[in-house]
Amino acid sequence: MRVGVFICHCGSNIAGTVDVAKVAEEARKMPGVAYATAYMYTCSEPGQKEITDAIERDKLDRVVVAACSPRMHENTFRRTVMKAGLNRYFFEQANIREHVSWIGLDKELNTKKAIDEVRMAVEKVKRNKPLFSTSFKVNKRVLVLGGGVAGMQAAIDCADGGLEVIMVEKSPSIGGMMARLDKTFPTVDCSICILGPKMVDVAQHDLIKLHAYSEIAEIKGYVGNYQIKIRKKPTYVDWTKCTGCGLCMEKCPTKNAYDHFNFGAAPTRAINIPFPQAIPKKATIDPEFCRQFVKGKCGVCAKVCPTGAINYEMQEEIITEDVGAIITATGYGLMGIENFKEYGAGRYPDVITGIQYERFLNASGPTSGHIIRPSDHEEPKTIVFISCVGSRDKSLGVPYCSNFCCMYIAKQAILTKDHIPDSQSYVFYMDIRSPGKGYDEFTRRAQEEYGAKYIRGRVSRIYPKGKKMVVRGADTLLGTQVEIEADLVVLGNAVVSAEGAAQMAEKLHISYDTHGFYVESHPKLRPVETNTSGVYLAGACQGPKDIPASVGQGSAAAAKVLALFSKDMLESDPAIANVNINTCVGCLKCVKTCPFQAIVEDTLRNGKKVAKVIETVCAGCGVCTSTCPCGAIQLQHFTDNQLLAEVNAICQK
Amino acid sequence: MDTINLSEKTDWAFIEEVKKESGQNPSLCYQCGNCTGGCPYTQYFDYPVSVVMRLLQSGQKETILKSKAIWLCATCETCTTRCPCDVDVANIMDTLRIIARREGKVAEKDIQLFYDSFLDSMKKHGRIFEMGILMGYKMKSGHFMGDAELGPKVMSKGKISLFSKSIKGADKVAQIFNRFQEKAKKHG
Amino acid sequence: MSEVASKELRIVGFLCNWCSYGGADTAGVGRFKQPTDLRIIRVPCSGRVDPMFVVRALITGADGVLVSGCHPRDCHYTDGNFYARRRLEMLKRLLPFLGIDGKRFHYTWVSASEGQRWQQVVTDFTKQVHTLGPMHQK
Amino acid sequence: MAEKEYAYFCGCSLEGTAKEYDESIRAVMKALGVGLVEPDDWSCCGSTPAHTVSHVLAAALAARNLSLVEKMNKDVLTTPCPSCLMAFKKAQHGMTGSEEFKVEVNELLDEPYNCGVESKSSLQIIYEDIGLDAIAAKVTHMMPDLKVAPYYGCILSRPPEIANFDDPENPVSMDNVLMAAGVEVADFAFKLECCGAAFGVPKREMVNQLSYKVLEMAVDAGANCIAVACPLCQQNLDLRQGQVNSTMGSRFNIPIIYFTQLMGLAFGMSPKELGMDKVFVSADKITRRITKAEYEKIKEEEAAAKKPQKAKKEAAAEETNN
Repeated sequence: MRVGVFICHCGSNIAGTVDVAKVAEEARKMPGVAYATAYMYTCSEPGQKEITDAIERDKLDRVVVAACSPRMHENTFRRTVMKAGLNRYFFEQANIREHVSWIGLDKELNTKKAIDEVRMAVEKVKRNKPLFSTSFKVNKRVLVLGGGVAGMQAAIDCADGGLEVIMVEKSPSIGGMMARLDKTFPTVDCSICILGPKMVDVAQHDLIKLHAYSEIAEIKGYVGNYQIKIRKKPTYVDWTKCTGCGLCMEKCPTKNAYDHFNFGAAPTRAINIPFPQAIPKKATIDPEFCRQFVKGKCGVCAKVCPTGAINYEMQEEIITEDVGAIITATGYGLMGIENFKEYGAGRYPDVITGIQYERFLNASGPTSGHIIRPSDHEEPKTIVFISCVGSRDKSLGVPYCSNFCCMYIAKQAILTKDHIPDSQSYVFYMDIRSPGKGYDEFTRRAQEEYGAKYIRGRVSRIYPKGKKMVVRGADTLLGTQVEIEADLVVLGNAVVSAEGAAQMAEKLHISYDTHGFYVESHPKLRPVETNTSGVYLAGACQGPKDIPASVGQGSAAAAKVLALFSKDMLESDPAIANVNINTCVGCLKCVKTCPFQAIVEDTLRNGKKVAKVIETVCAGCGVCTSTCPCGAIQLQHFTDNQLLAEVNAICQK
Repeated sequence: MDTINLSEKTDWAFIEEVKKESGQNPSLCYQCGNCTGGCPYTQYFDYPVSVVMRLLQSGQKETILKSKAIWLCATCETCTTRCPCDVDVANIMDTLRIIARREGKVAEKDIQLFYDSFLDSMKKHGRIFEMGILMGYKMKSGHFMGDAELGPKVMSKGKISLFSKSIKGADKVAQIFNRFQEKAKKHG
Repeated sequence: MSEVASKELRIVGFLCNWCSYGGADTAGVGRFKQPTDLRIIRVPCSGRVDPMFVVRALITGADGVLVSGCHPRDCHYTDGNFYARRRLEMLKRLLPFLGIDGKRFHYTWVSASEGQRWQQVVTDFTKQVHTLGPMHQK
Repeated sequence: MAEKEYAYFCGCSLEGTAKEYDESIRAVMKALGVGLVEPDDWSCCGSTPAHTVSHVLAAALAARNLSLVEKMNKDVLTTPCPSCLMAFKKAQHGMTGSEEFKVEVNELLDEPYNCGVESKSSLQIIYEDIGLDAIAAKVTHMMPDLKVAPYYGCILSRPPEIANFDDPENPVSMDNVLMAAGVEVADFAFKLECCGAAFGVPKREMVNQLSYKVLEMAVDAGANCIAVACPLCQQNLDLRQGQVNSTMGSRFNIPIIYFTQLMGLAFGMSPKELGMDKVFVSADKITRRITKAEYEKIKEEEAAAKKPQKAKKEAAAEETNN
């Protein structure tokens, strides 16, 4: 066996704190190593040529690269060795950057550790077997989770590319947060005017099938072949009959139902269509408030509905869709303001959230576009906006910036002046974060042209005094305490992950961070991919994001799916479990433990019962291998032999 | 205002001293001003709390220790409660008072005198003897007439005793003070 | 060998590829400094870790073994880490019967984004193993 | 025999200027079946002044008392005074949080303190251990003229990590206790705003200005009485109310009453027993009492008078809807 070892300097990233020459020198002494060298950038073209040349020149049959994390470049080097004619599994990568040079301060200890890492990789690669992929057919349909602007963009791009799209939206209408906005920054475009056409595209596209008011019940399968169970929640209205005339809503006697679309800015009816441009424009009954459900009698909507669409007996329905890829665009949530007792939020009606204010500004909102103070419905003249309400607040577990509050507050200050010319807006801020194109100019305009007074400091307390709300905070530039007697206070409350984000991630087998935002494959270079192949991200489910960024990601995710589906067949990962029928005793413990039901019972021609792996279903976790009492089932590339060789390389040196 | 030469006038040792004695990290403060906004005493301070924090971050020892602000803080804990960075600001103010006292740089002499009378009474009697404190303070501060109108009011309700009364273990309490002073001397 | 180097102990880590190995990478990218005693073996899932690997390591030369996987319910393979938890908990209880201090073995969960947590886990466990001292005469 | 028994630390103020707080707490606790046992020969908690000298000294002065409680085999100490409470809680927090600190503190003490005592305010004991139902059951009298602003002071529930009681921004325990005692409570925004604390002697004007804000807000809230739980707050708002008026040109005449005094009045106790004569701004005019039965009868009559009006209104509303 002739192993070649290539140590990467990675510029000074590795060579700065690891003596790479010493590592190469020690590698040369390891049994089976025929060649070892150190190179500046092994992943560069000349660096890779160094490998292919050495394979040819020194007749190498195994390769170890000691460099960055295999999560970074394993595929690069596997392709390199393939080019030189080796099986791509005759390669191992030792991680001496993320796990060594970047975390250890002592060069001597780092070097010693790097040598160990190389020894482990050498011992493992010597036991590697050639593995070969098989091909399987791809189901070229894509599931889009969430009908906000990111999901809609992804769906339209996929469908325009000829793919069949299944869109699942949990609320009664698509449109997401953007449909609630009055205007968008920095252009002050009417939000629904630019979103509406996209919503219609989604509704009318031949290739897009929309399941509104639906949730994901179960996801099974793997890239190319997913089986999705969708739970269609009961709307208590037969949507095939509902024409969206709105008569039911007009006549509904329950006027205090919580309005989810308006974030409770004003109450709505128990049967309602969320907004005029809703798609689908169909009514839904909220059983939490509907008298028919709460008191057992009413039936007004059933009486007035001209098409007889009301059905109080409706049950949820589970339907199944098969797809080959999933785009997750489940959006974000907003932090509840009841955390802010010092602001009296939730107790004082004239302390509201940014999105509630947006609904007041909106012509199709609960006040038809008139700004009012909720307590007495009078027009406010002094309005205070507070940014970073919960954001950048470690004490509340939200250390991050919510990304777009600075911008929407500037927009709302501008719109306030348009609505009420004799009004005065104040904005409390810590830093103005406006790095987008035309953004900083926009926040300047709010101050220079619209006269919004920006106060650098946080608000500490809000309390009522007569009809006013006294806002007490600091102006740190003046270096003192300031007070404003406001008519209305608008809180820019923090962006948090969507409700149920963690549970959804668990269904999708993708990772999420401590705040519930989904984790991309690489923060810079793989921003819309996840570590689960076939599952992609778009929009604010990955982190707070404004509209252009969300739309960009929607298109990016669609491009990824189109690229994936450009082939009819996909190659399977050959690192799956394999049964040795000679040693298998047929206890079938593996069948019970396999998380994917990928192992079944099989009877050999001689009548012996053994376990059998279904290759396309096995995901390669290796739970079976550590379950098997006789070592008969082995996960390829991570066999007992290979892993113990690594253990020995550390413990028995 | 003077230019502060930060290369020369940053007292790094002082920052470390406060860090150690308070257990708080001043670098966590991002100067949002919430403490200043909520502080009931801002209008009486020469430097608002957030400025004290900033002075601390920049190691401006003299300015801080000579400030009135640290003595006018009543430890109402509003700043600590609301700090988004989880800094125990009141504890830092407390620590700054301790250091100012230790270095003999107290800017608010009356407040120190009042506290001293309080501690004297405690050391002498084991408990607080309100009349004693008041008289002690008046003698030391020279503010004889302050609150003079309240005296008769309080007397009439039988609320304040003219005569001191010590607890049995008053010497034990004095011992605590003595041991503390000995230890402080030993460690310089 | 320098004095510092001779003080280093042998700690073997089994890390699942999707969460903890990624978490260790994240810690590296963030330059979160850690003790250098740990040597990491990458496995697809913590459910792949056979308790025998741990025992073998401890008997043949390791002073401590650390296993880290995805947080419960966040497993890339649905519930591989539940199998891991069951087995490793059992192992922890059995180690004393083999004459091995249970504190030499630790299993935990670190996600790919938790670089700082990984730093803490490594630092704490290394400290713990160092208080126990070397297990083998070298 | 008392159903529950606590170690009780009244603190120096309650022996002097806040006698009525002590008297009313003892009376109310007795009525509620709670026994209070004072540690023998307790000493001053150290309060704010000790904290300007050293954290260790301050903790030691507090811990001397906690160690006395330990010797009594009690694990909960209750004190009515928030300042004493904070001194004990900070000592406990520091000593349990750091072994080094604990050693330093114990070096100053004759009898080491082993951190086995939890300190709770008397309000917390009444709210959590005794409970609202037990309070309501004891009520015999109502005070129909009374509307109270509950004033907690700065440190009963703050900082939350140390106080570990009620809400640090909008506490409700005293509100609920008073309501259980049948007292009408105003929605008061300055429950926690500082009254000027211990600066009354050296910084009189500052305290008067701060107290003014509290008094003003209480009057704005429609209250005719402020309920307090702190001897220092009481002193600043009551004894110094005349000073406030002369400094600020105001004409406040609002009684400042300990919440336990109000409880006692609702329990039918005599004003004398509760030390009602010891406050400076008299509460006699607003604490007119009638029996519960009388009160309920009046309410019934009022409701009966309103009914026809209400029915008419509803009918009118129904019509406009259709």
